Amino acid sequence: MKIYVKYFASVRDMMGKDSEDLEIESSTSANELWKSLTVDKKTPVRVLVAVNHEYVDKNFNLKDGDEIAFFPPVTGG
Amino acid sequence: MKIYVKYFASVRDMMGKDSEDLEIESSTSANELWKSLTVDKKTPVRVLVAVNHEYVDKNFNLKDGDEIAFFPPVTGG
Amino acid sequence: MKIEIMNEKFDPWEALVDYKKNVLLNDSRIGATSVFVGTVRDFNDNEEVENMELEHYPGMTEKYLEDMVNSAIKKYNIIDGLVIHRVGLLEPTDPIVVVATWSEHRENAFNATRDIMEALKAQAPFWKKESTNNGFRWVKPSVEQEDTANEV
Amino acid sequence: MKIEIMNEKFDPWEALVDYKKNVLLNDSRIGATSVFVGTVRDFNDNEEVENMELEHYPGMTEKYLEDMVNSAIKKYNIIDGLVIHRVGLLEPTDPIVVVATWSEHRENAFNATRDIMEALKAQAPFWKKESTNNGFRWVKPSVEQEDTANEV
Repeated sequence: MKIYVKYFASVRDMMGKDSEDLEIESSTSANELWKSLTVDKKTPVRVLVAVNHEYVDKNFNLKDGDEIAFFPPVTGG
Repeated sequence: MKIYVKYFASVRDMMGKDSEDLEIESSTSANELWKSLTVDKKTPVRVLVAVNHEYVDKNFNLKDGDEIAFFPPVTGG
Repeated sequence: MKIEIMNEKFDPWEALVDYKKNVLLNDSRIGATSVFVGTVRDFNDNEEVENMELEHYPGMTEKYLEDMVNSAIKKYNIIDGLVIHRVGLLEPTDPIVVVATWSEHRENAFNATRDIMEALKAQAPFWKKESTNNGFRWVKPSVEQEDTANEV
Repeated sequence: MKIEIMNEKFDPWEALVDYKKNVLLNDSRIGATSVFVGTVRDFNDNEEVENMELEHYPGMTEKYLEDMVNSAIKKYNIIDGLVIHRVGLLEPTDPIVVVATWSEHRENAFNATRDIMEALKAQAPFWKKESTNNGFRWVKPSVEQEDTANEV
């Protein structure tokens, strides 16, 4: 299935890109995806995940067409 | 001794004047003064007292030249 | 600090912007501004309010407002504070009061503005008289004034 | 309600006055307005800040801000609310955010504006990057984010 991945702020810096479209196996979880994308990287302790503009649990199972985003803790205001 | 008395809001309405200068005996307390000023009046339950622009206890003893004010609970803001 | 009692209708936002521009200039320590504006409503205690008269105790009112802002400045490490309060004849939608504080961090500005408003409601000598269809009435205090030490 | 992400410098007070005049008109139920404005300081974590870049997650940020204002409207019986937040390149003294709520009574307006700011700091997807003498750095979150359920 196809998903859209977005990276923001320090996570984007680490990944070296701001987005990518990926083909992945169905019912991959957010956490499994993150591990596979960063298998060769030293990752920051705290990375948040949102799917379709909503925070989700790391065990959230992705569906075809989902937009998933990884980013550090927020610092607005 | 001479003192200056001020009345505000509903207390002024009740007293029928906004201020008066009075000759009183020394070491009269705020409360004694109020009782003597309203001896023939039905007074509201809650009347606050300030001397020289500062809230005081009802037993505060007046000095020559003091400005004393009587008024209802405040309703600003 | 600015403490002002206004006898004429005023624009709280304009007053704020003027003070910030002319007195605080571009103080770059400021990270947070907290502002409260109170306005006359057309309805109070189940009656329609046509207009309102506000009076104060000249001298005492200013002194207390100044003390309240100074307390907040000390307690919350505030950079500066402003209070402007109307007196005279007011109509619905007219501004009654603006309280503003400026600080480095938001927590302090929020707390300071709120404390000043609470102290103002509880202690600053202002009195409201409302005109309704049924004539006028002195407004009853909304803030519980537990401390009865100052009552005769 | 107004939620806006601005890429250009804006005047929070002008935006407020415009919204009040053009959308809330002279709503005479309004008794209380509570406003918070956050501005860029020239100093953070013991270092001088030259400027700051703010980015957000288009779509998700607006959705969360709208949800936050709607929650506050329901919880505190708020008449209306507004949030404007800057993104892009900001300099010290530039406004970052304005949050405003209008209500009948002051308690509700104070609580609503504060809740919205706290929710915004904790959840709205914005990120700050500061430029200092020592290069740039991503700002660390100041709000404790206890809930780690959304971490991978």
